[in-house]
Amino acid sequence: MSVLPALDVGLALLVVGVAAWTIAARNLFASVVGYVAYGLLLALVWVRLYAPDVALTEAAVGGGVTGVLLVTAGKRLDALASAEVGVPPGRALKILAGALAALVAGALAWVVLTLPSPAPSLAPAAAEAAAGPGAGLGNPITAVLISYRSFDTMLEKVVLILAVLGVWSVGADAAWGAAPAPLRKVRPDGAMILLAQFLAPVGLLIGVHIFWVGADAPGGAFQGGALLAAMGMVAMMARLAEPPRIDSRKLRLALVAGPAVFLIVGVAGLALADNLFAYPQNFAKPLILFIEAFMVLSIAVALPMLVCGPPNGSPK
Amino acid sequence: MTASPGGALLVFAVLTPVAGILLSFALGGRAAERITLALAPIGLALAGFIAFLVARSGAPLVYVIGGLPPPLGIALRADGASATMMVAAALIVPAAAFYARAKFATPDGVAESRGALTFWIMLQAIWAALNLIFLGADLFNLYVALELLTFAAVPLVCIDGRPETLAAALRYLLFALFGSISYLLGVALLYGGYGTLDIVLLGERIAATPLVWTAAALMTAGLLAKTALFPLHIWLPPAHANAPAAASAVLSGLVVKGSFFLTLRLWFYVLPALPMAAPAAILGTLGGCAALFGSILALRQPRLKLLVAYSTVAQIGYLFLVFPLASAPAGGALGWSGGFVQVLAHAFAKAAMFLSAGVLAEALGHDRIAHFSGAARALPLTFLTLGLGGLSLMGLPPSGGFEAKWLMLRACAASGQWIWAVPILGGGLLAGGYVYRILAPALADGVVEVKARPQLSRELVALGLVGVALALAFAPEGFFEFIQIGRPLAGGGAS
Amino acid sequence: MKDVLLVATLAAPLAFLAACFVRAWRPRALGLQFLAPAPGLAAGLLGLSGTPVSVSGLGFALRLDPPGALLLSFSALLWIVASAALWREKAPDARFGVCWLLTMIGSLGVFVAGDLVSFYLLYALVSLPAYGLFAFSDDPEKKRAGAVYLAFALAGEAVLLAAFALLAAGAPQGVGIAEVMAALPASPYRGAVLVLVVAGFGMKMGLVPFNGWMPLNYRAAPIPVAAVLSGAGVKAGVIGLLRFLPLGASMAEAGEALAILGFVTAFYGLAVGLTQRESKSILAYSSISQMGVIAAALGLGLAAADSGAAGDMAFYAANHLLVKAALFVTIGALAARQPLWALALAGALALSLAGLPLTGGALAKLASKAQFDAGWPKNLATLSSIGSAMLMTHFFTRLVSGDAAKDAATETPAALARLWPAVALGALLLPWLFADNPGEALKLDALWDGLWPVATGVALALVWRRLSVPQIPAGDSIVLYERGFARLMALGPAFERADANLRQWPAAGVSLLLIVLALLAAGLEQAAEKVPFR
Amino acid sequence: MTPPILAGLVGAALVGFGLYGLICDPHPLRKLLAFNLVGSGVFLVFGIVARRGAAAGFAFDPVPQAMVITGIVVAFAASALAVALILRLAAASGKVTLDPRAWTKRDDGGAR
Amino acid sequence: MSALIDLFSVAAIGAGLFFFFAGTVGLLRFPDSLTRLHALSKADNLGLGLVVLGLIPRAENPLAALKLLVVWALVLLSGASTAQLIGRALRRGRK
Repeated sequence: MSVLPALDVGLALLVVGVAAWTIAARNLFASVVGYVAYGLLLALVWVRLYAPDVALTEAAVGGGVTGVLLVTAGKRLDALASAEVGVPPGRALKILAGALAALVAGALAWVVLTLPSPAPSLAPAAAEAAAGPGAGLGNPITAVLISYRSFDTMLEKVVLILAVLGVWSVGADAAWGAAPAPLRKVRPDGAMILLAQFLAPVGLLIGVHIFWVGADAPGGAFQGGALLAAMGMVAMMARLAEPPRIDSRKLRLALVAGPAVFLIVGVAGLALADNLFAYPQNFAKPLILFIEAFMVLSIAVALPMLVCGPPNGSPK
Repeated sequence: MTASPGGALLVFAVLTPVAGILLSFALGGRAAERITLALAPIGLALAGFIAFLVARSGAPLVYVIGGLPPPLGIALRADGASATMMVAAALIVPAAAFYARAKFATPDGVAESRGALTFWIMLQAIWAALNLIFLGADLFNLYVALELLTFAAVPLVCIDGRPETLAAALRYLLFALFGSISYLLGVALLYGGYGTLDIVLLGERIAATPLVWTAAALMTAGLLAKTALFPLHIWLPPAHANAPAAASAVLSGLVVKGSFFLTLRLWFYVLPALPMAAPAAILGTLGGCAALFGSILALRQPRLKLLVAYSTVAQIGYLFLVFPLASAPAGGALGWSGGFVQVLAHAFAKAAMFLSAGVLAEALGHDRIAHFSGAARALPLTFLTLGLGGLSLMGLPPSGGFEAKWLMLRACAASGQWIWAVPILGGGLLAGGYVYRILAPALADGVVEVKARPQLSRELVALGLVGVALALAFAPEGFFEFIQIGRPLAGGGAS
Repeated sequence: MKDVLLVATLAAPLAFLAACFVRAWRPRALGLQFLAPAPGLAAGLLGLSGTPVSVSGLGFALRLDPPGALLLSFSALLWIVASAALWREKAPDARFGVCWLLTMIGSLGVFVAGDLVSFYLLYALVSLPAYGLFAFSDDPEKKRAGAVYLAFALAGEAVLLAAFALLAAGAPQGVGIAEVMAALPASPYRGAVLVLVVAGFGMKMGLVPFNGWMPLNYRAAPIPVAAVLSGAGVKAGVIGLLRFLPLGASMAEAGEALAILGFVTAFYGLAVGLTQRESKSILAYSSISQMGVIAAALGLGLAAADSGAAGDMAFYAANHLLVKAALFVTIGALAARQPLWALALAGALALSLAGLPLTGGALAKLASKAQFDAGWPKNLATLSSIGSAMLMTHFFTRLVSGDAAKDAATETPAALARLWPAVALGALLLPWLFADNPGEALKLDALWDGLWPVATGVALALVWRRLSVPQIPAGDSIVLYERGFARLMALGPAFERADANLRQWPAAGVSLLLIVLALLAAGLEQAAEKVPFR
Repeated sequence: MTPPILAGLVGAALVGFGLYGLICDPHPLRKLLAFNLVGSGVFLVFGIVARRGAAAGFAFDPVPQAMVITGIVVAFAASALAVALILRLAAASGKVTLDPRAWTKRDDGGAR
Repeated sequence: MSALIDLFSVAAIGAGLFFFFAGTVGLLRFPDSLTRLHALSKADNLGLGLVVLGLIPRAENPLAALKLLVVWALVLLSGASTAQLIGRALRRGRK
């Protein structure tokens, strides 16, 4: 199979080319579109790096949700046609910046190419731990995320909540409590509605599937949640669903459910397994699935709320 | 690595404010304020108890999360330095919270308001993030903590929604992201080189290779961007000067210290094997320039809050002198102590000064220094606080600022690094200049119109904070031994 | 007993200060302030003889030795008189009162500070709060004087901090003044310490070229404030030199350099003082000149490894303390009425500074004899006596001519004016009680030695009156400094522009990358250096 | 060329392009795009490290991959916050420039 | 049998690739957006269908084959809908 290396090189060139286009494009919207394409291509690179979990995440978030976020932002900015932008730096500064960026990139490339061999790895340790603390999980990444480095994962969900609150906080005082503006201003037409009606249920199913198999196969809470979030956004774009009011108790509970359950189970670990964020040997897998279920919920709600933006309109 | 008795407290020090955030967010409205205020004594008790345990055992306190030791798992570790910083945070954050009660109360008649909910939750988030930064022993975990800190700090800057503050917040966010991605790149390289991100393990394994140098350069630069060390102070003055006073106090007093603390961790704990003379000289030079440049600009600001913000730029500069001073073979312990006393003295003095600036702006309806004539008679307590804070900034006794300068100068002398005495002394003189600019007109004979009498309790909160900054001058010998607990021996020796 | 009094020296004024912060107690605390220096006076009197006493605690150490005790007693006395007179009628002003007490604490404290940190703290107290005694005002002249004063005070603090850090670095065993001074002769930083110490305390004493703030300060200050600052305040610089010059160690070149600096200051002060018209300015320049004499004597003592110079100069300074304070009061007391006896008393007081026989000044002159024993120092010292007599006669004639100080009468408390004869007599006679061997001064040759320079000076001064010499602006070199400072301030906008440019996003981004690359290059360079050795 | 090496070069190139865009492009939204480019370059470095760490029956080292997933979430959250700020800034002032001089012309000493 | 299946696969995938190629040529060569859209959506839907058809016999189990079909169906759905949306947007833009 000598095609594969050639394909790899082609893919690499394509990714770099699209990235360069994203930076060089004259027009804001063109560069946003370039970035969305870039996100999808990058997912392929991740597949080639034997990272299906990351590929899933990158496709869903890098290409999908971020794409919607940026396209929406680009459109809303265009609507404010008068938005004045600062002046670009002069030619000398550009050349200097380019040279320095190239130097840093060169240094990085050199270091990456001369990484030590044999490479240090925690894979053996993870394999060993899979019998213990990671009990019953066939997907080592899920084990890392929910068990070995659970503290990171929980805090990252808190970051997500802070980001949601941060996004809400830039809204107007008078609008507090209201729902964010819908993703599309105009009522969509048949095609969009049809797409949403077909795609959303299927996507929902796939999202839950990805979460469910995540314990043993590529997939997991984040990937599943991101897919669900994307489906929710498709529905919103078709105006089949509207963003909820931000003071809705259900919304708030859904957002905190993931980290809160994680935290409670983690603290309970002190009683059940003698250690904070440890799981009792026999219940590890069900407990992990339990936590992940709530994480899926929180992620699936948080991502669309981040895209929707601050509350808009009147609170009553 | 095994857990020490009482180590679970470390996790609770982080989890308590995290639980506060989640509860506040779920319950909304007035609950957020009540929860934050209720957290204050708990947080202080936790920090105090952790400090007590560290002092009693004379060794760092360690907890392994989930019972799975590094490299696969994550540990938390409290040494003298982290315990000290935690106590400082546990004093300043509640003080800011108490001060902010009037401004960020949820108004009557609404269940929840934008400013109040944001402020109270973000304040708790800053606390959680800082505690994690002080305790974290895993570089990626610390990355998450840094991001938590940034995400909490940015909305506080633009909480009043004026376009200037939005621009300041945006600039802060983008530059901070620039910094965090640089840091993260370094983390990736270190993992690629050593297969672990645990600070202790890395400290044992690392050797001076190009990979390590690259990682160190990237991580350091990223952290400097977040600390706003000159010439990366692009975001600090507008952000700190435009945020509400209580937020500015926390941002200037504590938040920039978070990334500074990580820079210290990086060089003295992760990279002790690297010969440090050259990078320390670079950091010291930047710090020295910051001390002089920031002070000169502070001399020229028309508004009190901008002046105080530029003074932060200058004072951050002093902090970085700790790198050449504490890594020197002679006088390293003096330099380390001096650096920490400077961190603490500035944290308390600057928080107090921002709170006072807030009181003053509300009382006078403006904070233009040119119109201060006679203000000290109208607001004696506030100007007393500003004056005492200024005393510490100038490095005059009796104040923590003096203690810091005294230790640092002795470290300069002991290690023969005279050059660092120039910014230390010159910056002090310039600080004298800008403090004079505030106080001299205020103490003159003019008459100002007071629009609203300040609340005594708020003035006393600020005065209390500045009192701590002064009390540092009387720190007993044991305190200096305490902040040395768990400090690896000076950088550069091993290779 | 002595140690209790030693602590009380600081504790008593501190207690008054604390009382000022309670609104209800404030008027009484301010009114009874004259009691605050009393323990200091007692401690000073008891400490005049016997071995030094030390007390330490809370990280501070206090120590009293005979030279310090002499200055302490005279300072305390001055503070008692000034406070008693001042607060009898002055309306309680919290700003002023607090600054007064803080200055008092510092002024008394520097004489008893036993370690570097305490000394530094108390020295800062005697320097900085004094700003509030004359400069809390919108009056441009006072604001200028205040700013100049503060600039010199802060610069002095910075220089001293560096000096003290070096002293501490040379003495690993502790930061007690006795310890660091014992270690100084062997310290590698000896030379640097000496330069910094002279520069730092020189700023307080008004040694050339740091002399310009003094005339501005005394002109702006009301009479009682000028009295305590010129009397007690400036002596903080003297005690600093006494404490921190390694007088027992032989350092010939350094000592001679200091002596030359001292004489330059002495004659410079006389020369500029003679061109002044305003009586407060004349007194300021006289102070500058006298401090020059002290510095010169200490320099010669240093060169000769004469540790006795400390005691001698303490006495010289103590005499100056009383006389100069009394002279300031004289300006106020004689502004309204000038009876003949008062003029005689004032004349004697003025000429005491030149060493007029039978006055305290004669004793002071005698005390400096050991240093100015022979050769050029002796001639220069005599010359400076003549000059002093000239200057003081000039002062006296300005005083008598009445247009000396317009508001001198109003700013002198009536009680102080009434008390003036006692003050003046005290200043003339008190030194006799404290001199080692007053009999020496009554010998015939001593009397003659004292008399002829004074007479010559008076005669020259009368000639000088006929000449019309252009006036040098008060503060002389300050005018130049201010011009330089203004030029520095003009750089401000350039810094602002630089800041605005640096805070442009592209500049900041480029800086970030430059920092990355600089750190990387620094590291790799070090790595490259290491390779051959591995 | 094996995928890790190739990906390393791609990652470095992405970081380079991203840094340039982050510095030179005046529009904050495009700075955000550039930030995301740098971010994905950094994640690729993690990916290479993970791939090189293949051992013990795993085709990759799971720890760095898990970190990438966490990192992507954080980067997305940051992007969302930045977009919200940009939009609000544009709506409130009609400007989206980051130039400090655009915001300091008016002297405001008003109370906060 | 297996040779036959291989032949079928090669033929179907080859035909699919041809349609992809044709669609891409259309995308590059056609004069305006509507015609480009026409070329792209038709060719891609058919091309992908043929590729999926060629891969189905090679699937390990029926579930995998089903997945392939679902993939095709989803692409059909989204391709058709987006083509519609773009078309309408273009028409609105022309007005």
